[in-house]
Amino acid sequence: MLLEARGIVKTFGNVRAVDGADLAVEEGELVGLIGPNGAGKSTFFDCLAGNLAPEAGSIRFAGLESTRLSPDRHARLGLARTFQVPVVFAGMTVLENAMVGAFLRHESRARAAQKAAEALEFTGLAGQAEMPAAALGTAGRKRLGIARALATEPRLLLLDEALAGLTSSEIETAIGLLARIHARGITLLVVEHIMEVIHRLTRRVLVFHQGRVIAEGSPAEVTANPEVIRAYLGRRAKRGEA
Amino acid sequence: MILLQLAADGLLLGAVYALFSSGLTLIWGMMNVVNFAHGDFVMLAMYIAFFSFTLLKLEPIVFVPLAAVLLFALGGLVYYALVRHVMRGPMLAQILSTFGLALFLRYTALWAFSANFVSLPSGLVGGVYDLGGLRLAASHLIAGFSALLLTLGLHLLLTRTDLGSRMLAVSEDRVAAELVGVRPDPMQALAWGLGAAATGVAGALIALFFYVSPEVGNSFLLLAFVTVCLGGFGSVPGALLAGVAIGVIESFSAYWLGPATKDAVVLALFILLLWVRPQGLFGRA
Amino acid sequence: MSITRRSVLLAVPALAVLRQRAEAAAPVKLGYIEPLTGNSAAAGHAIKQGIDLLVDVINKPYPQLAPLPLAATSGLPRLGGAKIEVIWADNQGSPAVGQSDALRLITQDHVVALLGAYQSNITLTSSAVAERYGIPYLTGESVASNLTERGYKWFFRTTPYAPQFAKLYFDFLANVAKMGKPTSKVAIVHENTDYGTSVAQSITKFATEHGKKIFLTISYNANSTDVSPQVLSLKSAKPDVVIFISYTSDSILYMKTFQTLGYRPPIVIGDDSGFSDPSFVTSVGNLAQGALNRSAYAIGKSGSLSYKMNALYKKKTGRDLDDSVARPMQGFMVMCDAINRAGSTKPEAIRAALAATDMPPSELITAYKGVKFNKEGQNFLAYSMMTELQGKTYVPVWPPKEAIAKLQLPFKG
Amino acid sequence: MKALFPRAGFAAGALLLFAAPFLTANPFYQRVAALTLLAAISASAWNVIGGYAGQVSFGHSVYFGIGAYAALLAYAKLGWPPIAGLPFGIVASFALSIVVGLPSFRLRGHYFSMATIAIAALAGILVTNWDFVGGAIGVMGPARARSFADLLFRSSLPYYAIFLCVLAILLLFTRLLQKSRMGFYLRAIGSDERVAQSLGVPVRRYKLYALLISGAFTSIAGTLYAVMVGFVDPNSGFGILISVNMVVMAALGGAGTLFGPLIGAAILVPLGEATNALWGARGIAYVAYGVIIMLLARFSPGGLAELGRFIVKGWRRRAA
Repeated sequence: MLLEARGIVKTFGNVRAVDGADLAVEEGELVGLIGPNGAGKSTFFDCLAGNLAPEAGSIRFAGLESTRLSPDRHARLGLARTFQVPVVFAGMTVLENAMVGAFLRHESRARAAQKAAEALEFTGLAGQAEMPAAALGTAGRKRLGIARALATEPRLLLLDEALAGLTSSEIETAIGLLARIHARGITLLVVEHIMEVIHRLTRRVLVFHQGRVIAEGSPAEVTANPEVIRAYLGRRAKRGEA
Repeated sequence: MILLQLAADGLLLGAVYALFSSGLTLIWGMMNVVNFAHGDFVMLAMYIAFFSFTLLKLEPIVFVPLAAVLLFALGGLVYYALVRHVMRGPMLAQILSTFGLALFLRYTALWAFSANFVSLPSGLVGGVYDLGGLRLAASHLIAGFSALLLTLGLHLLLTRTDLGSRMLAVSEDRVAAELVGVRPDPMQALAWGLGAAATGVAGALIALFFYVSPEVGNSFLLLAFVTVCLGGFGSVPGALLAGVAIGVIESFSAYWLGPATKDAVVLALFILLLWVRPQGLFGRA
Repeated sequence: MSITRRSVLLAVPALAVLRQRAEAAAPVKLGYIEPLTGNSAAAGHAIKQGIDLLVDVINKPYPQLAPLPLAATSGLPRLGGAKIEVIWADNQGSPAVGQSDALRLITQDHVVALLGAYQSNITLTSSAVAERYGIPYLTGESVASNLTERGYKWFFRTTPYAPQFAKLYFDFLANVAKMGKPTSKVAIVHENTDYGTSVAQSITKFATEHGKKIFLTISYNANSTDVSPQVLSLKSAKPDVVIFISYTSDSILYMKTFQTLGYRPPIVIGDDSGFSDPSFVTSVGNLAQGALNRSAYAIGKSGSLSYKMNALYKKKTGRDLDDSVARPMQGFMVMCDAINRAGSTKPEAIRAALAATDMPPSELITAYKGVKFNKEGQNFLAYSMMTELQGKTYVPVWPPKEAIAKLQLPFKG
Repeated sequence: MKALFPRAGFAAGALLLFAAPFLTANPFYQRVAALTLLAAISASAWNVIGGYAGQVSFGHSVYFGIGAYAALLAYAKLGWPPIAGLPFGIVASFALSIVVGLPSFRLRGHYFSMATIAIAALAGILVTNWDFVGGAIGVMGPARARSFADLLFRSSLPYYAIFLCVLAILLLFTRLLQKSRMGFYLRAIGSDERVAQSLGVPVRRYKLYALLISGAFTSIAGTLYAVMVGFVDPNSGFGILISVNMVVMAALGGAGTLFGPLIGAAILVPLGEATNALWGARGIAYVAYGVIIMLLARFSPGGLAELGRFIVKGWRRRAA
């Protein structure tokens, strides 16, 4: 088991954002994590990556107890992540952005530059390498987020809505990219809103609702699950009232 | 009796701090801009009060609103001429611009009004009340109650009115606000104007019992920063609570530990508190 | 003194000749460093006005000021009637800026001597530059005792300094005690920059050396926005005498807070500075009746030099001349007189003339017993008296010889 | 950087820096040049943490004060030449960074800035009330040079030479840092801490490194100041204006760029001296100073380095 989380709880004030969530990801898998807005997916993600410390439960990554390790220790162990809002290091070029990731395993500047260039090549950003990162559009920023994470040479990549806000043709490219990343042997855990993406990419999906996993299985199984439908519909019904 | 007097003095002093800080916190919270010229806004308001009384023979009931109106205009002007152009730039550009503004205002005042200390005649708004040995100056009481009123007013304006929610919307997400049809520039100019107007009221009231000089804003500024930070940026009620807390702590520590160390006590507590609670006393996480 | 007299006497018959030469003589440039911005700017500007007045007095004939050196003539007679020109520099309240000022005045403006710089610490750093360049530096205003303890060759001070004030206060209090008023419990309330701290230390040191104890010492920040805790401390300790070493803003606050908290110490002594500032008298004079002050200056009787000088100053500024302006003016007169006596603008000649200064009281604006420097450069005839705020002015009340009004105790507030 | 400072231009600039004060025999200009370099040292030191790592400290005067006091206390207490206090200042700055800096790193943005203001103000108050270090009265250096080691010179040229060496070392160091992993990490932290950390940057450790370097060099600047001026008191050592000046100079020239703080100092120090010399007597030096700062911020928010880059780029485009 590459990543295993048990009974994770995280509260904000009175809100139990994550409420006893479990998860297990095997090396080499590509797992999807879906759920309605406000289900606590992002919070759960932050717990997995070390950005938030859960109040209860334990997380093991690559055979190590990692519950309370800092995000940078997670990165060193081989867990990389992207963020929902695609932030770039604005004062740097695209290449330099990726180099920040590459420096994790290569102290020499030349080596880091080479690795970063590879990551850019892989994500299709090689042409923009010398551009200021701030000049990139949403799609470019998302890709740069992935390139940066790849440059840390991770075993597991957590992608937080890497495709949200993209046009349909950009989504096509992105799906191709994710498939190629997976093909390189990197385990992927993908939080996604767009069902289509999940259908095409993953073989196993977890459905998150009210802070815990309520269903698990193939995309087809999950979408047929009445509890899942209720979770999504209930949400929609409530929104309709409001 | 002395302890009671100390507590009362501390409360009133705290109210003055809150009064001083209300405009600062408004501007700070609304647009994430630190106004280094805030102390000098207060200074200008104090001079407005002083000159309206000495030259135009205006009473406080007239010159307090007058200061508010003039400062409102100044705030709007500063927004359009300066802040608008730097507020989305790096934090350092904002600091640079308001710092330059502070120097400009302070030393123009020095040049125009001279460095002499002036003050309004004491007893302009009534004398001293003696409540069984507890002595309170009317001017302090007025300032204290005005601090309460001003806080309440600003708070209601921000939370209960359409205008307030629009201003908050712009402060939270400029682009989103624009999408739903709120034009950000007038809203932010208004926020600056309001912050400055609150500052105007504060300055005119403080002038009732405090001396006026071009450097006067400086003596309050550090504590105003602490007040705003403790209260949580943008929280007017937070600034009131923080101001009062600081006033009382200062009053007692000055009496027990010596006045030279009272600021040290406040600052040390402030630093420790931030270390423990990095988002301030009343700030949101 | 003889030299001065002679120069005045000589000048009168030679006036016609001098007038011709005056047009030719290059002006004598003096550098003056003052705080013209920052917390002490009010004091700096007041001094500047006083000095500007003196420049006029020296450069134009003012025969009505007769015993005052250089008044009757135009310019410096022994330098061919050369005019005095003062180059002003703002020290911005910073010791480093004061140093830059000194250097600039010496090397850019080629001043022949320096004066200043109000704050003792800036006088300290700026005079170090003058010392390195071998340019005379005279302070008529800074009172910290360490200034004349450095063994400097080019440094002179005309004003009395901190230990002398301590003596004055205790002599005065001993006299009050003889009148049957209690004076044993002396409290010192001082602001905590170098001015307040050094004067407080001098007073405490003097007291211990003379077997007296200071009852209570309160140090506070001059930028305080509130002084009521201090006043409450005093109120509960009940000292007989409170000596305030304060700047203007805090002095004003103390008087207002006395009123608010309904407390009045029996005897209040203000150590010059804030209490002498005309702003203090105009803004809280009515709350400070009976406050005592030290002063080396009193307006004096009609017809006296000090009285005439005050009239001129008042005409120019609308305010009465006070101690904190009169002392620098005195220093400036001494400097100009020395340059005149030197008959040269060579630094060494001016220094020698300064060192040989011997001015009698009759030629002084201030109440000093004369001006004569010891080998540290301190005027050992410097002197102050006690004055009391009665109505709108401070009047001398002690020692009896100088008194023109009766001492009125206690402090009325 | 490469675009703005091609090798030839860089060499010319360096040469100019070396030669500048020798071009004039005027002692005052020489002093202004020396003061410029001194300000450039502290602004460049601030730049390491404030510019590159984006932690806008308003409390750097505390390091400056430590350095200045270390120098003059070495003289006043031990009778040593003031410059001998340098290592004490550095060690004290390290201690301060660890004890006070480390806990403050949890704070973000304005909270960090406010905490640093408070720390410097607190240090000022403590020193004011601590008689051993001279309290409010301050500490004096040697009144006259006892030996060469006291470094008391009438001319400012020796100071200029010393300051230039220190500045050169600091800039060289910064340049190496900029190219190394640490430089990338600091810039990443300055841009977005959360993202940097997720990429494996040990944020707190690197912030501490930056503060250690920055604080040590600021303390050196303080020591050099004390050696030159020969006096320090709480206000001239710990005053908030000292911190603000560092920030303003770096911001003006361009924070997070190698030469930005030097450019800022080279503009503001002579400007300050010039306004003081021209209008100081009328007390309006600061009015002009304030207006100029405002205008610069208004029309070039990214600092002059950015403006320069922009101009160079436009010029190249036209040339091409």
